[in-house]
Amino acid sequence: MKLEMGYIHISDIEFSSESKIENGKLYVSTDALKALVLEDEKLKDVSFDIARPGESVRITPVKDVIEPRVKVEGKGGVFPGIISKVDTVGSGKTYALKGMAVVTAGKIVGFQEGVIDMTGPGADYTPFSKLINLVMVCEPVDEIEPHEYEKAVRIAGFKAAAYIGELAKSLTPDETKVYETETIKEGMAKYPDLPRVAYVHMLQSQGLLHDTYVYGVDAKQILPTMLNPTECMDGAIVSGNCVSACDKNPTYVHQNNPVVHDLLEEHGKTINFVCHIVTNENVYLADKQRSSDWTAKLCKMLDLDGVIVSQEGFGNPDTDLIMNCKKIEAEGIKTVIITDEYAGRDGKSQSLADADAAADAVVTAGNANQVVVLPKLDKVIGTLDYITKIAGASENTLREDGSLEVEIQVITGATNEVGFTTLSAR
Amino acid sequence: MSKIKVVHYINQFFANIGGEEKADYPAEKRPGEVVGPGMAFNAAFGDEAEIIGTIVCGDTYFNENVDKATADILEMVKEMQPDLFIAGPAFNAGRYGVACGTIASAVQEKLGIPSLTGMYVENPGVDMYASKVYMVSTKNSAAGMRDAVKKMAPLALKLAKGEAIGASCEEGYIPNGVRVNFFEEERGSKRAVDMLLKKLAGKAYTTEYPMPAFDRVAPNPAVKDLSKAKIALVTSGGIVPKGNPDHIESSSASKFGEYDITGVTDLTADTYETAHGGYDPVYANADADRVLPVDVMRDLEKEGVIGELHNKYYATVGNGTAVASAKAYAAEIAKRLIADGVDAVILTST
Amino acid sequence: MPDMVFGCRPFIVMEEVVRLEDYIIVTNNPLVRDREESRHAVEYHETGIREILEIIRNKVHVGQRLLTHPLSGSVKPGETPYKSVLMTRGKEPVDLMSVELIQSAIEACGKFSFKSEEYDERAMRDFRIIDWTLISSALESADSF
Amino acid sequence: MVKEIERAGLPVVHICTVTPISMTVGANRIVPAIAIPHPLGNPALNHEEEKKLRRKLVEKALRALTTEVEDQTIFED
Repeated sequence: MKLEMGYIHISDIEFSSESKIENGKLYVSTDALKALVLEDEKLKDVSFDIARPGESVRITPVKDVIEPRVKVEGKGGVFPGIISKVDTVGSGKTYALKGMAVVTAGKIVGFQEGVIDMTGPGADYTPFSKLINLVMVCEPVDEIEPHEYEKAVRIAGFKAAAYIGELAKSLTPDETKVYETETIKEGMAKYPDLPRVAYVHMLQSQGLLHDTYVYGVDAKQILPTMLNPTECMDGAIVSGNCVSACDKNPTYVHQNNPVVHDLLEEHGKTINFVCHIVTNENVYLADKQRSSDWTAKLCKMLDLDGVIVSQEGFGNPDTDLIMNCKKIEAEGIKTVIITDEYAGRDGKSQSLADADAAADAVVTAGNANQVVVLPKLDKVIGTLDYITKIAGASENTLREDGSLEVEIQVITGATNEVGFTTLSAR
Repeated sequence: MSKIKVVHYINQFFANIGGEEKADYPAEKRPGEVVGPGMAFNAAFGDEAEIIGTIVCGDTYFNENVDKATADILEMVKEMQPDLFIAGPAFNAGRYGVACGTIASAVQEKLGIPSLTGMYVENPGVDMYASKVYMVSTKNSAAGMRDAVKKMAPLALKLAKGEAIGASCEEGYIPNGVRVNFFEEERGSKRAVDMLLKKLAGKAYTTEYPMPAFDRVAPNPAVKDLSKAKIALVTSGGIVPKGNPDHIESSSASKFGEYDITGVTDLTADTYETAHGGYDPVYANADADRVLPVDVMRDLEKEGVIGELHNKYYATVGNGTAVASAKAYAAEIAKRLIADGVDAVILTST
Repeated sequence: MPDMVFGCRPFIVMEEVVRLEDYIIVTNNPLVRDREESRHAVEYHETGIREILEIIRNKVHVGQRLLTHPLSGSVKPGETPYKSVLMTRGKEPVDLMSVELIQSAIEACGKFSFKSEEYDERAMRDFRIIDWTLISSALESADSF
Repeated sequence: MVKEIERAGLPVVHICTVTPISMTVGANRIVPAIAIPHPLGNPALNHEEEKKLRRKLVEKALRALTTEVEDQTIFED
């Protein structure tokens, strides 16, 4: 399968009467966007804001971060099974707006975390401080249940991102990159001497605020399955997850999955990147057992030599991670896992909830309990309610000078477990 | 600003006194002297710090007189009032490494003076002290002196100034069980791909999070004649005399209990209970024999099936106790059991 | 538990999934009690997060087996005051995996410092809902055949 | 703990309910117990029966101590 990605660099965003992209600048009509978002009767109002790198702005609580993309050639549309009809994506041509994102924010539940600081020490920990963010804060109608609100905001974000992506459809990309992978047989013939490698991608799948969708299917209902590496680039996997800010994968991370991209870089050179396997992280233990059996089985059926396994979220996914690792290693397939740690504020606690000697090659995205002081910023988009009161709290979370003492677990993407950032620990 | 004052500890070999034949050299204070590797440290410190005195001690002397040597050296350090204490580096010299670890952690703990040592990662001193005092990883012989000083001097200065210490791989110290965040050059996914390529090629790679290690110990020979054997009871189920006289904590306990059961033939609800917070205490509190079978052992002793039930039993709280301290308790318990002539142990766990 | 080197263990295969009626829900979440007790066996305890985990542990220690992960969800223990698990009703030989999972869940309580007394009623309600949806997702799996 | 005592040269028998944990901690002679909160008892029995049960377990442990083993061994019966 072959996908040509065209990258259009966005240098700034401005509100305007007409939506368009000109000379790398995105003009957004908030009226048009608002009308689109409020098509959903569960939403009462929406407000828009722009946060640029370096500005004294804090966005919280963040729900999702999405990169606007548009399908230019080939089957299907972006976010298949969600806002485009179900069709296999990942081939043809897709444009992405680089350097920006749509950020959805809003207090879906009373305890939501998720901070993006555009400047200061907090900005170092979130990858999204480097983007120009179009932030939408959605307000629900009264008496709405959290799961309805979550769904409305989730869909609103995708619609907005698709709307903006559509503006780029007739543009000429600043940069083009072609990604191509082979079928099983072709790949074996073409790269007979290269080790066969796959990516086992664990998706959070446990209920409200903890779900991920694959082609619109709730991931807790899937059996582990295979994707072409390019499918995620068209939004085949999206986030419905907004708990555990530091180590959940926003949709942006699924679209730009770094393991997929870094394996594609090596494809045909040092490895044969065979496929992208998705599996879930369910609450029910028999599901964990079955899913890890299946990933190991798929890896074996594909005659793999090596696998990278990534995790999402805190606690019980450690069990899935270790089960996957152990069972895949038991098939004689070399495994590297990516995780993050909860080693306590002092760094002295047991980092993972599970462990095994088979996990002898671990990449860590750092200790999520590490404390950081976030200075007071000039502007807050959203609300500081929860962060100042409770999350990772201590006596002096909100300090006298207005700064916040928090654990980095409240920062969106700080310890991302698909290896999206450079933070680590020893 | 005045220079940071440093006291340096070395063995007889590095003090040019002699090799193994001089290893019984007792601890000696040399105020104002800079000896052997101290010269290299002084050069590396530049204007920031200087060695104000050196303590020399033979390795055999130190290890055969640990308590006295430690006390004497602590006194010497105290008199010189340094801001920083450096021991070694000891490279792969086992007894020197143990001495450096012992004295550096003692100075830090007892005198509150920041301390640093350095040694080869396989030196037995590492296992014993890496979690207690910063220890720079050195090469396995004195040929690595220049490299060792290059890593130790800047870390020593940071410690003396009370600056934040980075992750082990940044600062060059041996991992001490404390996880520290830092930013890598490459993102995690790229590091994972690189690690996988190495693993696939059978090349060496370093995991970023080592799983807790576990080793095995070969079984000891069986007891030949039970009827002459002295058997001891040990439990990780936290059985203590009623009222928990030693105040053993219910989890992450900072001590173990040693209790005399001379004349005790049965544990009852009135006399014994559990201090363990990791399981439902109802059953053990009603009858602690359910965890520590003293009643049955007394019967077997009386019937001559076993020679003797040891008159002391040992109790720990398995729950949440750090592996390192659990190991230390167990080693101490084993030492006492052997000293008391015990032949075999029944260990019960909850 | 003996003072083990955490986690490095031989793997234990979970037994066949139990049928409906064979499990109970143990919870300190009144919403789970109210919503589920007409359909399922519910053992409700009005108590804190650590205490409910200890109650679950004591059941595991005498041979009941966990059917759901006690660290369900990414809401941290202590952050959420509620926890519900599914476990077998009957007693079997003590299950290693259950022992380890519940132990590490209890230990995880100590890693976090939340001030749950400052929650407003809205947050409490949402925690109850989240815990309920987590256990519902497991009930769906448990009852699906 | 069991490993450290064995390391010091004393034969140890580990009475433990979850034998895989006992294997993990490195015990060489292992006797399976009744339940975690009452490894050597069963509150469902009367005192006399319970003591008999305990004696059987302890005798099994003593038999383990008098048996030469080369590797980790679980003494089932």
